[in-house]
Amino acid sequence: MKLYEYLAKGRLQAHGIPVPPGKLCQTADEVAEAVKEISPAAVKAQVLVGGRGKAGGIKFAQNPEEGRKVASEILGMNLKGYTVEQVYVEGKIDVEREFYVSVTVDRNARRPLIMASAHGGVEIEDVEDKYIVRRHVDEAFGMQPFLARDIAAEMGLTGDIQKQVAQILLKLYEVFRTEDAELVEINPLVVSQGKVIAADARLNLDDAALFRHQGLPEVAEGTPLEQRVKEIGLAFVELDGDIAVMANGAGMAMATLDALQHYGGRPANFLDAGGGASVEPTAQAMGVLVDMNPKAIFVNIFGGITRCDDVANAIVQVKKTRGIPVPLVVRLVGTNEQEGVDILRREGIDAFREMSEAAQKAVAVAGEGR
Amino acid sequence: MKLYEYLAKGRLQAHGIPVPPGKLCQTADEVAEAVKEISPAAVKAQVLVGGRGKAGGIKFAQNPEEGRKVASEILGMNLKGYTVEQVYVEGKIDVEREFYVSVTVDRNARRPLIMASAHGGVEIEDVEDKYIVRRHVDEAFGMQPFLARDIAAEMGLTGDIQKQVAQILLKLYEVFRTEDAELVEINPLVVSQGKVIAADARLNLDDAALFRHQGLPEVAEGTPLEQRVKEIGLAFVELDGDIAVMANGAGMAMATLDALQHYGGRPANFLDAGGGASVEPTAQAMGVLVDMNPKAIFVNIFGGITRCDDVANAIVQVKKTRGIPVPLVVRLVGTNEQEGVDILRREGIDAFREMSEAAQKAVAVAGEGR
Amino acid sequence: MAIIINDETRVVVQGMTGNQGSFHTGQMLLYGTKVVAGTSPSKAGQVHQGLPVFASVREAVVERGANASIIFVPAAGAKDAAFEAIDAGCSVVVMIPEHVPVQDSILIVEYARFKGAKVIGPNTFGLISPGKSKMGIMPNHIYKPGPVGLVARSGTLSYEIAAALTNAGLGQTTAVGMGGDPVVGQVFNDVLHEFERDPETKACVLVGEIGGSAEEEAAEFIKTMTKPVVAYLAGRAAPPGKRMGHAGAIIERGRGTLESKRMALEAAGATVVEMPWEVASAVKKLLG
Amino acid sequence: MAIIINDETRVVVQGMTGNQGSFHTGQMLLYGTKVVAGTSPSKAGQVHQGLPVFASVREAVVERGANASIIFVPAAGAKDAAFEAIDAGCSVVVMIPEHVPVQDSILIVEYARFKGAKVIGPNTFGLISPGKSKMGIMPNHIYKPGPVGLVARSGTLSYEIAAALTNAGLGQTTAVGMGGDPVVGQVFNDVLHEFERDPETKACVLVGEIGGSAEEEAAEFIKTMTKPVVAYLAGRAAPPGKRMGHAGAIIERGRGTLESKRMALEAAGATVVEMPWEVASAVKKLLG
Repeated sequence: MKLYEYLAKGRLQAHGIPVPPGKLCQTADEVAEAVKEISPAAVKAQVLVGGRGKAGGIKFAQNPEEGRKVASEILGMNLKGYTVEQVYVEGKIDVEREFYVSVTVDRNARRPLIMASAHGGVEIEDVEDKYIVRRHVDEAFGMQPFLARDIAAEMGLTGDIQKQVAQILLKLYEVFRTEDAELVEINPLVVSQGKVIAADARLNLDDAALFRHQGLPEVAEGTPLEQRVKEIGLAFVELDGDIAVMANGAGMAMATLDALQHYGGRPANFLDAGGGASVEPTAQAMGVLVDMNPKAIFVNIFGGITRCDDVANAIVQVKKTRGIPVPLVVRLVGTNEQEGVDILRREGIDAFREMSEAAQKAVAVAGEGR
Repeated sequence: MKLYEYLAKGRLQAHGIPVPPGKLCQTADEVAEAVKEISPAAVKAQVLVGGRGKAGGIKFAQNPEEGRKVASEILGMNLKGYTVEQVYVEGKIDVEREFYVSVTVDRNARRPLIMASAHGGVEIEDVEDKYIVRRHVDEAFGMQPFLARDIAAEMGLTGDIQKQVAQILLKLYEVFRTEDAELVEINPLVVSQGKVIAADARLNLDDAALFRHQGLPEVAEGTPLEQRVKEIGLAFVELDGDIAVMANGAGMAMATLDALQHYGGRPANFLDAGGGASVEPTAQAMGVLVDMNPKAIFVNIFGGITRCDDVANAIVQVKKTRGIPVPLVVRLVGTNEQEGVDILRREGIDAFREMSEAAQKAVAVAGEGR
Repeated sequence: MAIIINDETRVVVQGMTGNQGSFHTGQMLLYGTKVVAGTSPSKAGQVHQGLPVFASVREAVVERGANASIIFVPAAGAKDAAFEAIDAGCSVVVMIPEHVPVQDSILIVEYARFKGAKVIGPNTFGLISPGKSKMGIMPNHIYKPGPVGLVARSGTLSYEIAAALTNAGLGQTTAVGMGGDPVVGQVFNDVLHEFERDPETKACVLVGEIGGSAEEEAAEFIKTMTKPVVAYLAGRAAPPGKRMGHAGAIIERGRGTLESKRMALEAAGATVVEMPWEVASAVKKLLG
Repeated sequence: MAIIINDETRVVVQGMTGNQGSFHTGQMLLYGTKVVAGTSPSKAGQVHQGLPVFASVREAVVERGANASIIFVPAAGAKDAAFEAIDAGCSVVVMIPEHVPVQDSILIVEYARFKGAKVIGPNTFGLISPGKSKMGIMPNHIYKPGPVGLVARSGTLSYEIAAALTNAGLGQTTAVGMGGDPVVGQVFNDVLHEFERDPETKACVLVGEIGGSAEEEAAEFIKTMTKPVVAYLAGRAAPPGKRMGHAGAIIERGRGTLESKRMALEAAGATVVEMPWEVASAVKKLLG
């Protein structure tokens, strides 16, 4: 789960990392009120997209009137697909230097990775490799002060700024650990009047660990349809094609998309119906596919733990209760294959054995419907 | 540093371990007041010795009058050499079962060791080995819930009591770690009306780690003389013999005591004058030895980092400023040996080269003085 | 021969009395796996699936000689379960649960390294040495003994490929599920090392997907391998920034793309096929 | 030959610019130790004792090929210093400071094991392979090369014995200070293992003391040794419950007594002498 900037900064501050004073506001009046105390202020759209500044989501205000004005411009605006409902009014800071610091998980090393650079303020991908310091941490033993010192020194920092950055690195790692983060990033970490302070922050929490962190406000991610399928408990990603897809297993679902593309089709979605899903969730997932109003639906099942007869019954249930008004291609092999095939055949649905043939067929029928 | 019972229990409670309600009192009036709220109460002498109960240091009170009475009996009493200055008034608990749990450092395994037994209430040394559960913890990874469960089960506990003890074990380890303890022990850990609760507790902190734990009240340990030498910064232990001893290095000091004993002498103290002590502290230490009014003083120096001339000068300084009114035997070899020997000789003091001869001589002159 | 598990593997099932644990214990027993005990702190002392239920893995090790564990407990308890198994001396720990917090996985993997144990997963379908032992949730009937070593991130996709191999007469020495999470105990690299050393394995199949760079890392080792490797990679149709079901299957900041993996593997001498149904014939061709 | 350190040991001194660090760096250089650099975060870039001062051990390893570290920083910073040295790849870390918190020592020893480094101490006088390398604070003149391996808990007492050996014509392969703390990196056992493997060591001297049971543990190994061992144990006059200078030298709860150590060592075949001045002649007798 990605946290809004104001929440991320709140967590950093709780761990002792300096951040500018700020206040969350929902209305232009609240912003005007906030700017009375915080001035000059930056008024920042709270949406989970990068590049807010360039897109007009960050504006400045010297006084309450200006605050009201820029707030009314930002609140309600559409920023890369998201409607701005909240702004964060934050003390504008004089920036002398901009650094980059982050902690994330290095999948290969299977350890936390600290990245830092004295060239901050741009996306880290755009920083030359030689300007990035990368160091791992042994998680059981934790981050040690020497490592923070080392990193700050390797960034090329000296004196008091080096010390402040080293302190912040220690605390940043603490945030990473105690908040169960996948990523915590301060970019830019700025020097302002001799003090090092977090001007922007990203904090992505590990969804799998949210049970340890109660009381966080829900942040809705994904399209409305993605949010709906998430509630069923299945993995679903909306794509821009026209063939709706269901498969069992994440790898199998990806391979199914690949197969459609291979034959010239365009998948409308990724849907992992689960490694051993039973009739009810499978039927619900089928319902979502129908709602997408695709040119065709392609169901690709290798029955291992998943039983082919369960899948067949789910399809039949959807067909009978609400209808499947688009061409349906089913590939069904594995556990209880014959039972499944028979169930479908009674409803006039033919099932394929070979994934390749089925994918070709799905592309063909979608083409007819175009 | 050993903590008084009331302090130890305060730390346990801060980590979530149940303890009886209690109040620290200095006067009989305070005790009477406390017993109004806590009744029936145990009034417990706060001294750092075991076996308080048998020695009359723990008494019970049903009402304020009884509280006043037993308090006036305990306060001021001498308990194994310590004067009781404070008592802890604590809710008396009905004891159904008594367990033992502790965390300490296993020097050989170089890891924390958890010991637990369902046979508590007596010193753990008196419990048969087969009734003691011993398990180590990998400190970097910390104590895991399964281990607490395992230990509680191996203690022979079941059901809710097992669960409560497992919880307490997890918290006990937390106390051990966060308080930098050498030993944390609950004995007895009792079952009272279905609840598991710490009836007595020991918490010995690591002196070397006290810099991480500011604000703890000073607990004076050792004899007055030991406390005085501790302030000079030297290691000193009072013994019951009559030959005062100074040597450099802890092992050397021990060996010196052994040598005296070997020849039939009785050392009056252990004193490590340090591996590289200079004139001033050495002179101070000599002063302490003189104050002990022994039958003889034996100085045994192998000069490595320690310089023999420094030691000789320290001896001469004490001799000149305050006098050394008892026989003095010096063994002096190593760095700047000749200079040291010459300095002493000018003051009429002969120095030995061989430790064995010097020890024999010290025993002999002490015998003459008897 | 086989890798990691064989007919001397004695399995304790952590969380045996739950639905999933219970069902798959039955399946493993049917397959012939030497399941020797289960654990459940609340059902200790009972008998389940004809096996003793202990309160702890330690007891299963002491009483029944267990040397490997398979974990079916909920994700929140997975770390404790894995530590328990490793601490008790299990040399192989298979972690079926998905949604294990990634920082728990990091600590599990570090502890396993510290203690010299092998962790498979989490979020794995397990592993199987056909005809010898199965520790996992894969269907029993699709594997048979033979010369192919199979390692995959994903379950069903690997079943598809295993079944195709079997149908083509190509049995397997061992099929290993690496797991779909960003941090797992055994990566392609580790498993390929074992296959390279295993005298019965004649060819390897690697089933990868987008995300991370375990495939690129594997390519480094494949360069030095004497045995042929066929790879299939899923996710070429996946857009960047979207998690494709697995927590680990995501192209982020331009890393973890299929193209980078394909190029690395081909440069290392592996045969990379376009579609899953092309794997079996590619293996057949390489084995001659 | 020698154990742990030799003339290929390249030493970085952590805390070189402090009083103690500075003095002993000079002494080590005088002895011929290949000291290659020092560290001090606040004096990086300076030259001290003719050596470069770096901000980090890492730099000393990269720039000057350091492979061992000796630590002279205050006790409160000892853990960080030790972790830094181990992390930077030093395979030998000598910890001079006393009063290191015992839980820091536990973590240091655990980290060293994790990374395959050897920690000597804390609260040690260091170690010396006479004629080759000295990492420690012992006087330079009392050792000479020869066939005796010496391992001791305590500094001055071991100097006394080393000097007596040298005077008796018995030089040393290596003399190792185990350290006087309850938890130290290398115990008698570890060091005796190395002496047993070292072809030039013909006899071992163990200088122990009351407290703990490292001597008893060593006895278990001595049983299997081919080389003779002479032991002297300090503390027979020490009463229970009192710390004799060293944090580790205490008889507590009836454990760590001299008698238990003597009996264990004698049962293992070691020659246990009564007084320190008897060591040299006992060794001489055993070497024939």
